Amino acid sequence: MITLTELIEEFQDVDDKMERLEMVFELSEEVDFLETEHWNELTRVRGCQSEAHVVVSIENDLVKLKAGADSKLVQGLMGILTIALRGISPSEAMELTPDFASEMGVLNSLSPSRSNGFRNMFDKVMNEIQNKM
Amino acid sequence: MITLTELIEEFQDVDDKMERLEMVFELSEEVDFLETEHWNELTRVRGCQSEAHVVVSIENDLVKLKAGADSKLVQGLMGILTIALRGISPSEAMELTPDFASEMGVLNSLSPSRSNGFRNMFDKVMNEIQNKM
Amino acid sequence: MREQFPILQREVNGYPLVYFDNAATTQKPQVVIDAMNDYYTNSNANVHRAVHTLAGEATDGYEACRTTLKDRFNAPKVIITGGTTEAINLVAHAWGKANLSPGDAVVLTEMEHHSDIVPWQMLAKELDIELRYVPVQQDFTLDMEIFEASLDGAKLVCVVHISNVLGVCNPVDKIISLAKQNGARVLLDAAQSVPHQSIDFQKMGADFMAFSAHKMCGPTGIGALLVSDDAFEQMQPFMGGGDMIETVSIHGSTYQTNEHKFEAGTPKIAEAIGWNAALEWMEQIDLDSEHSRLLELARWLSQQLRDMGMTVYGRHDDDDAAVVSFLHPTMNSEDLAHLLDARGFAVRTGHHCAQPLLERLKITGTVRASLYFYNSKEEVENFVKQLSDILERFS
Amino acid sequence: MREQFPILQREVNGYPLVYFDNAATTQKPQVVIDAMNDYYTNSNANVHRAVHTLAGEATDGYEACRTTLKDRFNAPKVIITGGTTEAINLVAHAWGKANLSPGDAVVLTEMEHHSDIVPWQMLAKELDIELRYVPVQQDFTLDMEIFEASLDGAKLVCVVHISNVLGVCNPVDKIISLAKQNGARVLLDAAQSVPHQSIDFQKMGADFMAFSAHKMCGPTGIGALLVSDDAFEQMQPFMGGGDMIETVSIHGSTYQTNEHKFEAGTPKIAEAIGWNAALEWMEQIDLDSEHSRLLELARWLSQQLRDMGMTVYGRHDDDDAAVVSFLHPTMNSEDLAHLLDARGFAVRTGHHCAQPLLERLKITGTVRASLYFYNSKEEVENFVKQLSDILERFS
Ligand SMILES: Cc1ncc(COP(=O)(O)O)c(C=O)c1O
Ligand SMILES: Cc1ncc(COP(=O)(O)O)c(C=O)c1O
Repeated sequence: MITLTELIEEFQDVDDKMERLEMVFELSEEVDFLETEHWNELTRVRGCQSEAHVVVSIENDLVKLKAGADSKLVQGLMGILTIALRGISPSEAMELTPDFASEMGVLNSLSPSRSNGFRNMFDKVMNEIQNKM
Repeated sequence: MITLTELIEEFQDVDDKMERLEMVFELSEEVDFLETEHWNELTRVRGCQSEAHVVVSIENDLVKLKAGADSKLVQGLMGILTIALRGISPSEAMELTPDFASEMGVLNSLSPSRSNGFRNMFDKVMNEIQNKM
Repeated sequence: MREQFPILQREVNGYPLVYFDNAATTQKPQVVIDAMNDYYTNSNANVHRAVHTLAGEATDGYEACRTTLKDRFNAPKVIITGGTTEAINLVAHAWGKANLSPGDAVVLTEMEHHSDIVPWQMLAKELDIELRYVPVQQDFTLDMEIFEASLDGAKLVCVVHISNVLGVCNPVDKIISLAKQNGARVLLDAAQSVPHQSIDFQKMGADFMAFSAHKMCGPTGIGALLVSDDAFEQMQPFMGGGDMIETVSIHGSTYQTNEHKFEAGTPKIAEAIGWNAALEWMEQIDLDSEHSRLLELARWLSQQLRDMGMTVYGRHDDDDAAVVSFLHPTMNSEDLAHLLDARGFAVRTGHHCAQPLLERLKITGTVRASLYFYNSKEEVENFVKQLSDILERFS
Repeated sequence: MREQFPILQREVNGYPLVYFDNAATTQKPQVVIDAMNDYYTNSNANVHRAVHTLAGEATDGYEACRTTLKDRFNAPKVIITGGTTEAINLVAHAWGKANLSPGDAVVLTEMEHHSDIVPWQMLAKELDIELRYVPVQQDFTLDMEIFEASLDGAKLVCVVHISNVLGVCNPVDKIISLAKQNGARVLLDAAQSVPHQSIDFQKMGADFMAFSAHKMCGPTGIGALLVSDDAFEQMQPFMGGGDMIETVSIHGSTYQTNEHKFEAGTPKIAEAIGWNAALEWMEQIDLDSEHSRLLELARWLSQQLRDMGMTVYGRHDDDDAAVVSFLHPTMNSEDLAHLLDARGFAVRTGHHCAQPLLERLKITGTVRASLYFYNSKEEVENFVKQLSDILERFS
């Protein structure tokens, strides 16, 4: 399975914005999809232009993310976060910063409101991990 | 006595703004001064930054202007108007336009608010002449 | 014409910028940028009540904008505001509070921009007045029967001239004459019409007309409210401060009687000078022929979009504006806009500040392409081509 | 420094411009003009809620101004307004209406600018609240005893930080702590202090602080209101429209919870970008040493004026600003200003939007020379020289 570091490199190799967006689109497949019937006020990520929902759980000291959005790009960002959190413990997760998204050139290639959405998603996920530790 | 045409030429010969202002200052002497005890709401020229008052009368079919201001420059403008109206009949007066002031470069050398003041003064005088005809 | 707009030289994500977000704001010709530059470089000063040369030049420049607006729109009174939104709020506060009483009705339409809804909702709460919304029909037009019926007891009708979502031009002559027959005043939100049409304000007969400079080649931060003489007489001061007063003492104040009464504080000087340059620049545009050209493009674009399976929200009748709102059956609008941006196209998505209209249309947003003078046939054709590429690749 | 201000190259009536009207508005360094130019030339778009690249750049640029203001003034909330006047009116409407009841008192001072008087007079009429004016004493300072006494039952204290007529800096730390002890909120009119001092808003402890960009090297048409967190919580929306809402339906609307709640409509985008450039430019200025330098010049100028027989209104204490208001015993102020203008000097005359203060001083106006960063010792010396020439020639 691809690691975050590899993913960052892959993105950095791509110049064309549409190709980068295509890669984000594809990463939406990485998400453990949160079915829309589970979307509610508690799962909602605020500050996104479109609907975006996440649920965080901790199983066997591993972070598990379920997420879904009506935008494929947002869901792709969730996919990146899924990869970033894959196979790591809550305490390791707490060391993550949202910088990897800008290192990947993903935030640059998305609008500020979308980046804020990503930031809010990241913060919400981190908060929930902390609450559950 | 100096005529309006001569006055216009005199002003046009002068480049330095301060000299032109000095000439306006001196023309304040031409005014038949309206004593301050006669200043009231009816005599007031609106739109001037400082107090400016005029009274118009018609004697022997000649326009007579009495005026006063607490600014010497404004009173100088009144002096110019006095010269413009000197020895002419009400109906001749009605043919005057305020253009002579810009021809003299007086309005250019004064602020727009002051020019409006001149315009208001001119209009007030013309109105009163008309009312008295 | 295009070469007069320096931003059109720009590339976005490696592609030439194609700016189709004109209903949100338009680009500025070089003369407008230069006029503001020149002001700050040569004449910057505070206006009114000053003697020195710069202040005189600044005052002349500021007031010239008002004069140009008066001439262009044949308007008795022109109050300079921060934009359409502030202009409408000014009507609500300065006219509404002084002239509306509990139980009075204000007629709005479902087609209004939020800026022509929220001020009235706030006023309705404060004054206990009734708001009546004229519905939008299936064919994207106002229900004129309900409009007529809603006039009974109405004191004010607030209506958008051209919808920023649909491009639909409302029958304002009819609306105004019906309103007048019923003794109601009319506020026209002309934010989207003024950039495209010449309007004779007095002939049209509205009492208030609001619009923004930034949607008609002018700078941000400025707009205007045109007011009829008798409506102006009914307006009470809104914001207090410098420039709007005649005298101030600790026992009370008296106000200016002209438009300055509603322009408290240091005004938008550079903005007025920039806007004046924009208005003068627009004089050379043949608005009628530009209207036809852009409308043709909008019709062609709409047809292409429909052929691609999109739903288009609008009808593009002869008076309508070249605004094309559409939705793809499955693809998320913002995803689509991001992909278009990757090819240099600027379009807008979302609710366009017109949620009641979208609610009526049973949607939450659209993708909107809106055209202006500098947009070309080639750009529109290229848009269609890129869009179908994107759809092939991503949907 | 002077070469960074292009307007200083200009001649007025054949003489080099000497700009001494800085309390009215300041000149702009080239970087500020360039920033706005660059925005209109490369990034112009409407902000918020948009996906395309230009809109992203415009949003970043606009919000960067807010961030810079927050950092510079250590302010929890920064609402972008059209200027000081609009900021104060915003407090009156958004906070005042929601938090003041009939019989409540608002404390003002006789030193206030009309912008900090008229909004309260209008509110007092509407809400039936009491206004208490703290008098100005012979020595040009506030009567602090009366101030203390007036706090009983006061809900709000509105005070000018530095007088635009006198240059006097009020003891705001003391004013704020006394007000707080009495449970009153404090609004500081900082239009004249912010251009000259660094201020830590939270440390100082005021609830509201208003100022304008154009008086601190920034563009016209923009200013800010700084607000403490808990005062912010008490504010209700003022103007309604786009950008300030969360949702709108015909049944009612919900509002944003951050500063956008008070920024209805398309904001002042180019202006914010220009202001941000001005704020960044000011970072390199050593405000303390500039303050001392200008104050020295003001003291010297005042002494010269007195020696010429003028009356100077001001005291130029250590914290005061370099504002020199004066009157000639016989010569009309506007005449004097016209004559000075003939030699290139821009000074202001009139009531400086502070009629209650002038009434207390028993005058109707002054001639005012106010200095800023780019003014030099030579300019001030030359001013004195020309002034005495004028007096010899004309009085
Ligand atoms: C002390 C003071 N308060 C308020 C204002 C009003 O500022 P603005 O006209 O920029 O709204 C000014 C400037 O004119 C001022 O000097
Ligand atoms: C129809 C309509 N009304 C009002 C507005 C508000 O204009 P502004 O944001 O310039 O105040 C807009 C633009 O956003 C509009 O399209």
